[in-house]
Amino acid sequence: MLLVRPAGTADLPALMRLAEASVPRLTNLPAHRERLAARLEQSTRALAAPVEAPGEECYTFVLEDHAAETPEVVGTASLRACAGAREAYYTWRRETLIHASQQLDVRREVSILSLSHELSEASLLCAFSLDGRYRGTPAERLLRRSRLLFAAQYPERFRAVMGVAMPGWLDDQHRSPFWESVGRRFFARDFHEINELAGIHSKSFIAEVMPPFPLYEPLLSDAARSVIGSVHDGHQAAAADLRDEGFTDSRHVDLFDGGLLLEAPFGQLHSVRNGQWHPVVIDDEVAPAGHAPALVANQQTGEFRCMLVPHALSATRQLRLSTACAGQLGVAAGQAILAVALGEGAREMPAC
Amino acid sequence: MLLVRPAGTADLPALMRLAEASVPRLTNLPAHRERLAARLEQSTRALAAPVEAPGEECYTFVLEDHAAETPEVVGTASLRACAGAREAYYTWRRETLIHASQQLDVRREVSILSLSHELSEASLLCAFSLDGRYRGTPAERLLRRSRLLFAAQYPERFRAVMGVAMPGWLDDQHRSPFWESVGRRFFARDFHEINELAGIHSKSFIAEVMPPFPLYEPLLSDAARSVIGSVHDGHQAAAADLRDEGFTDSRHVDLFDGGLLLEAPFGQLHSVRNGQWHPVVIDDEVAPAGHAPALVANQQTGEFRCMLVPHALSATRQLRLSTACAGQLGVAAGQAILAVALGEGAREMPAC
Amino acid sequence: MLMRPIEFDDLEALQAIAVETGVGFTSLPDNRDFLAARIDETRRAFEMPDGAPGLATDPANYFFVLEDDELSAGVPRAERIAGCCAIEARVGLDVPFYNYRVGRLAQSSRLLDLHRIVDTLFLSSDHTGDAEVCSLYLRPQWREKGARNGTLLSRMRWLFMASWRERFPDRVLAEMRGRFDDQGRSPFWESLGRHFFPIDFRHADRLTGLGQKSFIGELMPRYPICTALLPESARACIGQVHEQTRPALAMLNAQGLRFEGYIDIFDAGPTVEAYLDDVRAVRHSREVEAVISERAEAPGVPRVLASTTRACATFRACWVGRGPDEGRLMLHPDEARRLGVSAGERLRVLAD
Amino acid sequence: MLMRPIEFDDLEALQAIAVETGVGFTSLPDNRDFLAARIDETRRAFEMPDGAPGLATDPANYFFVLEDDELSAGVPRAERIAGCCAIEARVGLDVPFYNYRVGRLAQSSRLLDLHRIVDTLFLSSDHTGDAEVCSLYLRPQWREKGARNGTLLSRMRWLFMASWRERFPDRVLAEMRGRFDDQGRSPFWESLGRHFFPIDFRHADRLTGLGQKSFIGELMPRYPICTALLPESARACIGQVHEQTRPALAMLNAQGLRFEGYIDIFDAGPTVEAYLDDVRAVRHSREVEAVISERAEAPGVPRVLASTTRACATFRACWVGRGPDEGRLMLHPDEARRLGVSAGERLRVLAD
Repeated sequence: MLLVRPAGTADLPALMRLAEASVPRLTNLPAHRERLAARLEQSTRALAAPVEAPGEECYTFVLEDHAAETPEVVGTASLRACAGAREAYYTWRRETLIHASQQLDVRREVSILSLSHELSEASLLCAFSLDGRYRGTPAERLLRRSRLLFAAQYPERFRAVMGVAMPGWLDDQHRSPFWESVGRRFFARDFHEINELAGIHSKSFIAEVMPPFPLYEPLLSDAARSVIGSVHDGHQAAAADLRDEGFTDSRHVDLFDGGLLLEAPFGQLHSVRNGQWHPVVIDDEVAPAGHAPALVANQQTGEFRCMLVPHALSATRQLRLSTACAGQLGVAAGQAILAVALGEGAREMPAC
Repeated sequence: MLLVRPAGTADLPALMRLAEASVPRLTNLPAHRERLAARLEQSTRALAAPVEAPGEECYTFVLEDHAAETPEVVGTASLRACAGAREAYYTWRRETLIHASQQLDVRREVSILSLSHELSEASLLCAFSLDGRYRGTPAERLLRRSRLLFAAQYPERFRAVMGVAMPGWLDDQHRSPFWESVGRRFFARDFHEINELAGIHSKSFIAEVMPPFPLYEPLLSDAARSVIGSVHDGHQAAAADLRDEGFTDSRHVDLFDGGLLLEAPFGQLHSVRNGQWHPVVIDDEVAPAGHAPALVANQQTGEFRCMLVPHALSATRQLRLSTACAGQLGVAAGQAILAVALGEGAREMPAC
Repeated sequence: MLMRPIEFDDLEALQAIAVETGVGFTSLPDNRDFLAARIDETRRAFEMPDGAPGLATDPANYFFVLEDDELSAGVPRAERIAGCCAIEARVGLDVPFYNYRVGRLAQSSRLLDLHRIVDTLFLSSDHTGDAEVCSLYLRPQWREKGARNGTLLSRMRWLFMASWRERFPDRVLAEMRGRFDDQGRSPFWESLGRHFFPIDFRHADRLTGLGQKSFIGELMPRYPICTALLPESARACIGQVHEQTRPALAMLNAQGLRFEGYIDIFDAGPTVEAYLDDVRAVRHSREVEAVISERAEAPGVPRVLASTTRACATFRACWVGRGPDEGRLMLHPDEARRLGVSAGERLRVLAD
Repeated sequence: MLMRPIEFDDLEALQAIAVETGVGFTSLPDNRDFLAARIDETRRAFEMPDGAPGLATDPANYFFVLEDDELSAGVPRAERIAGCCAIEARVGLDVPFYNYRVGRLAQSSRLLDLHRIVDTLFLSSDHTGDAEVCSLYLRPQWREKGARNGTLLSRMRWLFMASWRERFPDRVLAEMRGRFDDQGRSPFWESLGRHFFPIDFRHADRLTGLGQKSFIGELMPRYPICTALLPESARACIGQVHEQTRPALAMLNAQGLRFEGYIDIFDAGPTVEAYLDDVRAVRHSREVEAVISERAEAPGVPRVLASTTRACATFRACWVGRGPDEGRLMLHPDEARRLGVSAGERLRVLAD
């Protein structure tokens, strides 16, 4: 049985393990004990606080597998209320300029990358890491989307636009051609070093070091140009899944590796649009086979729980949950639960 | 009876009259005989050509009132396939920068206006002018949307995004505070003069004269700042109608007067999404009273016609048209016609 | 009156000057620790042996005081110090040195029949590594006209630099206080800096004086600013000096320092600059041999500037009452004592 | 050898030079009409009376030729012209004068322990209104070393400017050809200009020579460009001269003209510049009285440059074999004839 719940300080060792296992290493999930401890504390505080508008909160969740005797944390994912709450969230924004000459009677399109703070205004899905054994299984979709079910219940805690930065393409030696051609010239550091610094410390050094002028794409190396807006091979499936969820490719790419940023108006996300409230009815006879899977989440902030269950509705549109599931979700018969039926591509159904 | 049809060279006097009557004068509808004649010719040519991808075409339509013995042209509107087909289409794009200081422990949001060519990629609704007697009547919606019914039938002729520039706020003396604070400093011309030059000639002078750097809004006069993204009083109703149609406020404002630009993904426009094909059935018994109004358009490029008729469907979803209407539309019983039912705010129904 | 390097025992006097000059004199904040550190730093610079490695590349500050050595022996040391001045050997190596550079860009449009130059302020660190003459202050009781103490303070620095040429780079600059209005406000700051810095002018100025400048890089507008967009009151400050700074400017201009388009980012006061070898006092001063004779009238009018050349750390300069003759300068024994020279030593002198 | 203003009858010779210099010499295109217009323009400049209005503000081109007046009378005029040179009194008034300025911006980050200067190319017209020395060419058959014809061509311009000082502005510059590779390509152009201009280097250069420069404003990258993003081969060209241009650069450096960070936008060759009054030949040349005497050996070695001061339109300059003595310069009657001076006339002379 798989379960998503808010992370607590006790999850620190598991988070360290997951951070170290990420491929590629994630800027926003540094394998740095104090930093992760602070994040866990921040998340717990945010869940307990009566938040009325998105601010510096960052909510961290973990995925627990209850198959073994003691539940095991096998994944984590975070949701930042506001990408640029304190400091600007920098991206490159791709723009096309038209250079036309009457004298020569020509018209040329010139692509540029402009430093942008625009996504500072968005909420951010980030720090997703899943134990290798669970990749490609329904666990991945559960962990990824559980955050959206949380957000769907507390729109006042989030922004009108939600973004996700996909790790960009790296070569066999884990080098980023985009970094080699752009970032290295200004930051004088290796890609991984800067990624770590940005993850552990403030990113204010970006403003200190990057000139504010746009880059002309034609002046970049071919290798760098070819990976602008790319997605790391290990994250292609994730990108596809997010597009399914309603995310679209934005004009923005990551400042360091040129990776694609996906974005979506909050209200247009599948999980937000199609979530339905159902009263719970306990029914241990539900067979997964007969039903499409659904994500379900309870209504409690601090004790938030999200699971994947058969989308078994009674004739009066009550959600039929097994005793075990209801127990894990902390809901009793008659209480309301938020459910989102998963569409295509969600064939596999875990036992619950 | 009101009818929209493609404009021809014979409509030149009417166009001159409408151009002169626009309040405020429109950049894209200069009261300049040669320029308008060229536009009519360009439109006719575009309609006759087998266009496969949007280019330099600009389609011009007129609204005819057939109430009098000889039909009278009482309005015009155009649709540009590509805003920046030859030269860049310049706008100011509003952006927010975050200036944060660790030293002083502050975070400030700073608004800037960046010169942008982004809307060069969009199709553009433009040059809308309607005889004063018809303003606020259903004729206005007919003329405005007829272009969308045309576009809905020929998506290959248009871009994926459609934009409209709303004239910006002017004071009692028809002066633009935005122009006084920004444009005049660079162009050394009156607002109306530059508007006319831009309408009649190429706009390449913009690249020649405007420095490429963003403007910091805090450095502009209060009067100028207050009208960034504004809509001229005489065009508020139009803006509301366009929002009804699916347009949303963009981040872009007009280069000269700071007026708002509306934009919409082509496929999300009401007229594009909700258009339905119906076979025509001739029925002179249709009473307007019993039916919501609908825009209907025939399937012919060069002989394109669009009218407002009662949305009277038969049990088999045939559209019931009077002999007169069918005649004007150039359709016979059994032929298909595109119809879009108008929603709220379209109470008034002209006789047909 | 005697010019010499500052010593540790001058700390009292230095602090008295800091109190006296107040906030307007940013390089001398009233902060005992800061001032003590400053003396420590400058002593190290003076005591670096000629030919030491780093002499031609490292930052170094040479701080001088003007001592009234004609006061009776009973006057405390702190009350004998009449003024001070300094040379920063290389600016911008420790903390960034920012200026605005007023750049010009031709804007030319045949259609508009417009051909003009747009002035634009570019944030710049072009002077990084240049020398700066600074921190000049003469206490009011020593300002009587005939004594020429102000000229002594200003001009002796050129002799010092000429004698220890290898310690200085090719270019030298001086920053001049900008124009203020009757209420003591800087119109330039009111129109520009105020919008970006959440502190007042004096505070900003004080932090800069203390070398705490990171807020500038963090909060400064990073895009160039067209002066055409600034109000006339601010434009009128660009490159203009404070009323009281005119004599200092005239003195530097007479030496060949010129305004080359660089201004202070806060008050728009001009930077004047020159190649050190082109400075008149450097070009025209020359070395002569000291001859000591009772026959010289003592002390004589302040006519010719004489300075020692033997050791940097024991540098002395003062006025003498007569010019050199055929490679020799006659000194009265009192003058020789003041300069600490014995017969036959080389002096560098500059006649008016 | 005699320097004098060009005349209409020199058109044949000028065109021969244009053919000989080929495409590398952009200010002299092989175009008879253009050259005739150029002579016409320069004659008007020479013939403007001293004190005429506009003399100190209008553009004007002073074009000189070097005539071999020792050839036998039978040699056609076109074959007597050994070279040419020119002074543009004020650049950029008719058509924009563009350069890149290499600006420096400090980038400093405590966190990254990074403190460096980023060089950036800014499009600039800072030299608008300055004088330019240009169009210097010496035909191969007159290049024998001892004759010093190249020096005469280069240096006589300073004497001309010193004598008609009111016709010239404060600053003067010279543009130097940039570095090319063994295949005659400019690495700077290959890395930068090529991406923006749909023409080759020679074509761009030729258009510039003809004054048809609007394509530059239309197609140039308008945003500043960080040199760190350019390949090493392009960076290595910045401010560097063509192998063959070194002697010319050395000659200008010796006069005090310096590279101040401005480079050519196509080939990155340096602009060298100075304040006219600081130029050595201007500072050190002086007026003397002509004394004509058969006793002077004729023609003597080219030792001292002498030029006339009476009328601009009849200006002459040549080498004479001896220096002035106490305000007088002795001329052999042949030399006096060459200069067209009679005894007692004022000459401006410059000894080496």
